[in-house]
Amino acid sequence: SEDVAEYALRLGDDALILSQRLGWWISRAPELEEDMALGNIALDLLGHARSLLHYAGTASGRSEDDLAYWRDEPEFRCAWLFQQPNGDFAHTIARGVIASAYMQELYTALSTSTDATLAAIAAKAVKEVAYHRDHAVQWTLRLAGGTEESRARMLVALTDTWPYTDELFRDDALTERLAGVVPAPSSLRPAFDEVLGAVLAEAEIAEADFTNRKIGQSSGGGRHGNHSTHLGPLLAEMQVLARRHPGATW
Amino acid sequence: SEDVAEYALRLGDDALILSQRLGWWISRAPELEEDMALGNIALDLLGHARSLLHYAGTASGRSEDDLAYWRDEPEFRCAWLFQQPNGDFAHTIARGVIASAYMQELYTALSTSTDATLAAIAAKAVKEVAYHRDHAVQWTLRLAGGTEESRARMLVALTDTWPYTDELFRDDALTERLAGVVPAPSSLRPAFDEVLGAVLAEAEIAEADFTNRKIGQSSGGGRHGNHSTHLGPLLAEMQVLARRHPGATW
Amino acid sequence: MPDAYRKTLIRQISQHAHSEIIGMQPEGNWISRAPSLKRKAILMAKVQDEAGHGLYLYSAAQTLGISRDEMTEQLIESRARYSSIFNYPTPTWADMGAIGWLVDGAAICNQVPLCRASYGPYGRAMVRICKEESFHQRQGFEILLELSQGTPEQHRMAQEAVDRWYWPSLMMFGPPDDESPNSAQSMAWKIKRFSNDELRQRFVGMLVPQAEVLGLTLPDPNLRWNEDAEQWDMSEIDWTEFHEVLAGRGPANAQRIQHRRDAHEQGAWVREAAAAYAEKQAARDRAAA
Amino acid sequence: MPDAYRKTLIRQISQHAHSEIIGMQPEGNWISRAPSLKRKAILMAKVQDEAGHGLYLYSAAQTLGISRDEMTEQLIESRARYSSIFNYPTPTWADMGAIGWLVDGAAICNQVPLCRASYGPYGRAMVRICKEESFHQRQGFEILLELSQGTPEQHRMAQEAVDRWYWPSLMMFGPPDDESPNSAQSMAWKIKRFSNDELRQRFVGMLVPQAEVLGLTLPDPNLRWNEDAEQWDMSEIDWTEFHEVLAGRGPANAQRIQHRRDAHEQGAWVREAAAAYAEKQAARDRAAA
Repeated sequence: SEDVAEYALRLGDDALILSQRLGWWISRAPELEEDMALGNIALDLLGHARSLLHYAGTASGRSEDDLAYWRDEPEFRCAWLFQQPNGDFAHTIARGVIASAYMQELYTALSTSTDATLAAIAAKAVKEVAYHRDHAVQWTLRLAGGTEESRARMLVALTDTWPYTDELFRDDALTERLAGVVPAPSSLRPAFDEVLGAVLAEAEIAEADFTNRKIGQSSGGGRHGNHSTHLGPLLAEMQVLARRHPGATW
Repeated sequence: SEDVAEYALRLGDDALILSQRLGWWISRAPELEEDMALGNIALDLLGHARSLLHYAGTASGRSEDDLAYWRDEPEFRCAWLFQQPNGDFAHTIARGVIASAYMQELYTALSTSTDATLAAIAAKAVKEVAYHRDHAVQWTLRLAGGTEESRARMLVALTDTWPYTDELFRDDALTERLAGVVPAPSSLRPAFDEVLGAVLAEAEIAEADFTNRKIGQSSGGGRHGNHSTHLGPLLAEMQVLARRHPGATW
Repeated sequence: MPDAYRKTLIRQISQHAHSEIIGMQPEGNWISRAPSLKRKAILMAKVQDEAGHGLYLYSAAQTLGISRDEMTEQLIESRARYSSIFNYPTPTWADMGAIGWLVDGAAICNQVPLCRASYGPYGRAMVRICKEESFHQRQGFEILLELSQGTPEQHRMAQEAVDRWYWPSLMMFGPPDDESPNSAQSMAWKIKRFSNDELRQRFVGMLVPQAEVLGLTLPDPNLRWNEDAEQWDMSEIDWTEFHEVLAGRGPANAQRIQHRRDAHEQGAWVREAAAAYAEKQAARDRAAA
Repeated sequence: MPDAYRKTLIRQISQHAHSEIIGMQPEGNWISRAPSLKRKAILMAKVQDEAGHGLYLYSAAQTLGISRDEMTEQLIESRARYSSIFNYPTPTWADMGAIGWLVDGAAICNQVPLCRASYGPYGRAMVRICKEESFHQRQGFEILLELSQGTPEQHRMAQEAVDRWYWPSLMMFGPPDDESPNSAQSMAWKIKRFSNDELRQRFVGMLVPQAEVLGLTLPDPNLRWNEDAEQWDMSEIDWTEFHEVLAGRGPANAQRIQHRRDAHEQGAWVREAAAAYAEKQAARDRAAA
């Protein structure tokens, strides 16, 4: 249905944009092992994006590439979290731990969807996302428990990234119409909170360490095409070559 | 003539690309005074670029915007120096001191060109470039003579930037055909060396502090359309909006 | 100068300064992508002017006994306010027009009376700022006019930007008079000379004929001149979103502060170098004397 | 193991490792702009493989008594060499094809004999690497084929990339045999089993029929099979540029080292954090034991 397509687009865009961000690290990571690890995660996410975009485009006869390269910014459906810049390694990890803990709950729930295609994509993705989450959790612990500098950076990174959490768990008309087919985003929150709470507890980080009383959760808007200022330049770079050669195949 | 147009294109592209780089600093500079100073320099350079591109396009009936927005990467004629990323503030200053010392000699010589338009553009630009050079020189001295950290950063920045110096002073078929109309790039070198030498002496920087025996001067290639890997993404962002609306006016 | 008056002035001036500085971001975002070199130059100059306004205003506040560092700390630690309007993103180029026309327009209506503010240094800063702001507003109008008369896609872009910014710009005048205690106090001290609602009426009165020239619609179906009341009737403002943004839950609150903090912190070594160098030079001069 | 042999091995293996690591950059440059998601995935995997090759090779060198840190320092301080071919920029997408087809192709010709190198750990690393490289070469070939059969603009892009990379790839086999002292020594030690010129001939012999399938021209008008000499006649290689690049004056030498150094230095705090954390964990485990 059109609703399922729109839903797949949201998930596909989340994965695509995060993959695009992570790809930057390849050749720039703090150690070779991380060039490989972040590259692996980027590749997995790109794989998810391709499956989801392929599915999203089926109804309207658009290919994954039509969707990735030929939509303008307001037609993208990714949440703000995934658009956030890489920042330093701590920012990438903070974004990663929130993103992967969310995706883990999402794909777990979705793997029993009554929509067979979504269920199959989710069942495959959930195994990979488990590795992403483990990677981000391990680094969260290392940075929080490493040096004074790394702990300070990790807290700044969490402070900067945390405001984009709520948007992931907001129900809206679309997810309500799809009730029974896809999990309500809000229903994923308790498990997410539990997992993240355990990680933060182990890292000896209290919520007050990274929440700013004056800055709450961003209202975001990505699900409806209202994006952060970071998305535009990312798309300009991602789409430039494809758009210079309309109709070409590669 | 076509040769003069090509020459104006080189100079225009140098100014345009450096302006595009510097514009990034506005809202990100180390202090408000620098948001304004770097913004001023970016604006001046953009002014030079517009005059030069306007002139370059006259013969072929192309506007400054046709040239800025609708040429692909290999059609740009900027030297590699101007394409270098902003890096930290020290890199911006290192690039700035080399660029402005070069432009100062160039525009001084060009202001007596037999080509009245080039002479007029250069005569106006040279006054502004004198300010750019002064700005970069002052910061070179401050960073080199400031703290241990700032001196170390300034030396790294010079090391990274220096290899793009020679390209500015290379004669080629075009500048030889234009002998008598424009200065031979190589003829600008002695005065440049003298100025830069004096700055480095005052900053107590020896050539060995920032030259790497194993890494010589880059062969570059910008004057003939062979660019550094930094130019592509810069153009993608700069041109994205204009290209999405072919034929539109703004 | 009574202490409460001084504090209110500092609060108001530094808040205004912060707004100029944070206000550089939503427009700065489009410098690299401006669609023509002429527009790029105009936009660059505008954002640079905002840095200048921030500087004047910080200086005016400094005359009241607060340092720029202190004010900067307050800003990046979210202890100081700035105009909430800058917590909205600028997704399209047309926002450059809408910000100029609507946001700068509203700012001018708010600020022109301040040029006669009772505290001299503030008043003088405001005279200069207002001159430049009205120039900016005209540029915003021109951007929208060009778009509105351009391709259908450009026209749509312009209308959507106006739809996005109209209500937030009306909210810039603050809550209705009957809910605005600070404002009443400021009027009593003559820091402020017109009420929120008076200024809002004046602003709408200015927009209506300009929108007609632009060929764009103001997104309020109930907007009309009421001959009897001699004022503009309009739909009731929905303050829910405004309060969300004020409470830090706007789309870009976190980003604005992060951006400013990053610039400040990443520039720390540069400021330290400049200070150390100046110190050494001074020592050398003293030794030579 | 004789010290001279050990040193030569370390030099050769670490140089190869550095080449893999630096070689990530020219292709990494196009990950963000790959023109289809499929190509993006293939390219990402390829560049990631190169990181993996670098890791195996560093490990092989470590067995000879040099640390990875030491090798990294040598690289970023320009005290170690890497394959000069990576000092050329990659201005177009077609370079992704030409690098795969020509550069990886030449690398394979150079490396296949190394799989039987007399030093075991190096030989075993090479077996794995060669398998992946020939996969990469086929992918490069496919990119060029797609472009060559695509739009006229794509075809031109492919031809230009082949023109750019053909001669540098031939230079990858090193100077002619009569000018290559290191090479003779390596052959004597059986680290190397074929001469530079032998490998170059073999490579050209592989390219000629493939170029025909691609519908692209190798940029050497004098290239033809000489029945009598049983070898390929070709134009003389112009080594001037090669020597310039070797001497550090290639287009991107400075950029390659800067990029690697930046990644290394900006990652220092992360590596320190990981080490400190591991140390704390170990201490905790010891205390608990």
